[in-house]
Amino acid sequence: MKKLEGMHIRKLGLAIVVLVMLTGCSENGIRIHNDSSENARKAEEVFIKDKDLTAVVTVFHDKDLLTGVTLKTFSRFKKEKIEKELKKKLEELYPELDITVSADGKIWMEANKLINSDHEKDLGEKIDKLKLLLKEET
Amino acid sequence: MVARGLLTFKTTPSIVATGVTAGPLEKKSPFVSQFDKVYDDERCGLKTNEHAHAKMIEDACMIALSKVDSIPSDADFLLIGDLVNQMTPSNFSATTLGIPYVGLFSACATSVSSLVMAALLTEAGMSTCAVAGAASQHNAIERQFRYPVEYGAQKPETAQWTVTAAGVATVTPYKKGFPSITCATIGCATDLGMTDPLNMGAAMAPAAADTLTRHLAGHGTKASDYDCIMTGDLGKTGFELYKILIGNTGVDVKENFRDAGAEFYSDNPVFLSGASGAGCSAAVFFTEIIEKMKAGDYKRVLLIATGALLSPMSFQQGDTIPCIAHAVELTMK
Amino acid sequence: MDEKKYAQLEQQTSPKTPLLRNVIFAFLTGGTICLIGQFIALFYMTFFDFTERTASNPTVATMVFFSMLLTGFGQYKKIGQLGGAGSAVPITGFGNAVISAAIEHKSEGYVLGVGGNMFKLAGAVILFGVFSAFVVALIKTILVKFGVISW
Amino acid sequence: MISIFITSFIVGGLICVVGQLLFDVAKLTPAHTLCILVVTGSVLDGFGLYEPLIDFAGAGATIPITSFGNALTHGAMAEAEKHGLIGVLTGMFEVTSSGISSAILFGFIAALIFKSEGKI
Repeated sequence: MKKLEGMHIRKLGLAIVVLVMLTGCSENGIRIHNDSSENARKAEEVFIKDKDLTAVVTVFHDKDLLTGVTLKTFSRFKKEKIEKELKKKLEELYPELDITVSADGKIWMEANKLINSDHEKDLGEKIDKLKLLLKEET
Repeated sequence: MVARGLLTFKTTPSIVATGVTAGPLEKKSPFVSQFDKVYDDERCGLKTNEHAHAKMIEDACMIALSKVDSIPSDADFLLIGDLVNQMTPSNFSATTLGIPYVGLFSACATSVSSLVMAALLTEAGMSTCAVAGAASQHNAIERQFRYPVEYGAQKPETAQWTVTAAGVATVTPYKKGFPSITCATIGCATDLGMTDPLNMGAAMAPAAADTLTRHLAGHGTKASDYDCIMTGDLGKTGFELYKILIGNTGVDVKENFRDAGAEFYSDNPVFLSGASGAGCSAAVFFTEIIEKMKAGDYKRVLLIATGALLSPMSFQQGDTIPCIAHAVELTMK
Repeated sequence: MDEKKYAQLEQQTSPKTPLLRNVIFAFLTGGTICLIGQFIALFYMTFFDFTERTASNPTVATMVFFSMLLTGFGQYKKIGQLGGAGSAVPITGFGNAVISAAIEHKSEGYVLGVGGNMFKLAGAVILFGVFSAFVVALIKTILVKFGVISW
Repeated sequence: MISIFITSFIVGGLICVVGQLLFDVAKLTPAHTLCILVVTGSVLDGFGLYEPLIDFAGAGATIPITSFGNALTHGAMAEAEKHGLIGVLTGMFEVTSSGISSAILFGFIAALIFKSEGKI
């Protein structure tokens, strides 16, 4: 019985994850987590102005700035261009920081997870791992 | 008098027994109750499709012989054919049976061409007991002529389903109370430029129409003289075309026209245009027709087996499909 | 009756290809297969370290695995009859072509049969894929060299 | 992100519709159709149009066989970008497709465990 229950819970968990992904992704919003000395307001303004974005998750940590964005459906065609432009804008605002911008769903998911979890100690490590992931070619 | 391709048998050799075996899918056929043996496994419990094919022929021959209380060593000739490369299944069954053997290939028209050869040998006094027939096995034929069996290609409505069946007949000199072969017409290969191997009915219809016209003119008969004029495996599409072609020549197309391919799986839509394969005409001719003749329903019938003489190579090289049709007339005296 | 007249008669008599029905079923079948692929990609992204871009490799492999099961249990040909190009064009159709040939030629042994005939149907796709990739890359490289376009 | 499921369904479906039209209108065999689609994918990538389509439609663009042409061309061009003309050649020998390797692997496994059956 217990085994069965466990399976049900796992299945339910999976279903919830999928549901959250489906619904959560479509909500507009900007989430910013800042534990560095930089001012996050400037970035927020850039995000608000950009009409291609539907949601943004940004993590400021030490020398890293990780930004995951989701795009409007038809803006996805220009995904690479949008990523580059956004990165440029942020680089102008924060010349000190190592900036990573991605419209990849994985980064968006992981950045959300980073904010949700309160473990701040290995934040840097996790960001580095994501940067590595992005560099991988198919 | 010699007429081109027309044969008349004065001694009227008789079909004294038939043997028909079929695969598991043929249980869907309305003729299944008349088949002598239906396997539950399409490979008949053997390793390959080709072995099963040979086994089916062997069993059909044994059944056709046992019905006249004979064994293979009593038979004088074995005249059979199939569609696999170089007719290996027929060859292997001939090895097992040990009857003097000639392999015949007229594609799906082999059922009639072998019957005609058997009648000729009997007429000439060279044979007292000849076994003639044809067979096909779905998996073995499909993989050779089209795609692997499990390949998911979309077939059009004109496509036909190769049957798994073997039908053979034992031909002896005239015996009272059995259907006898009175005359026959050897067809000419006809090619009206059809190239679609998934619409073989359309390719074969002109050959069938041509042979029927020649038979009627050559032997001085009318279509209405026959209780049944059955074609081999034109399928629903080909049968329609054939009836139009025949109608154009001024022959009255009535209900005595039947097609074994179109009727083999009745109206089951999964089989699309109907059945095809050498075993299709053989299985229906040697059950439905012979039974009806013995029962007295049919007195005089004309069987026209049709065959598409293509190979996978000729199709890939972009050639057209030449077709053949042979006709044989049976009467019940 | 000559060939042309007969071809005409054949066109009139043979049942027409139900084009609209075929197109709709191809769209639905193909769309569904791709949708399943998207869910699998999401699965790999959520539970493993794959990005949207890198998830496509395991997704394709998983789809071919499903294709193997469906082909082996004799279901893929039914989907193929229903969906037409909808089941042939996705990578599962490529898998089906390879796998069905492999199963079919098992009777000739694993080396000559399976090995020799596996790409009987799908080999052409690989040939033209590789060759066109070569030609396209070559042309583009030359054009870039002469400064006509940039990467 | 829910929209990627919709776009993948529609784009994947439309690519298959192109295939169906090649079957039914142009009367091509499946093998010819697939070859044309693969070459199309490869040429589209040459113009840099296929990657945006993947960004737009996800699996709707990576699952159809066109992505196979795209993957091969992309690999060859990536090498060419690094090493110039010789890169086209070396790139050709490096490119792989998970579609081919998985089809080979699963094809062989299938041959080990399954038998073909002519059932309906």
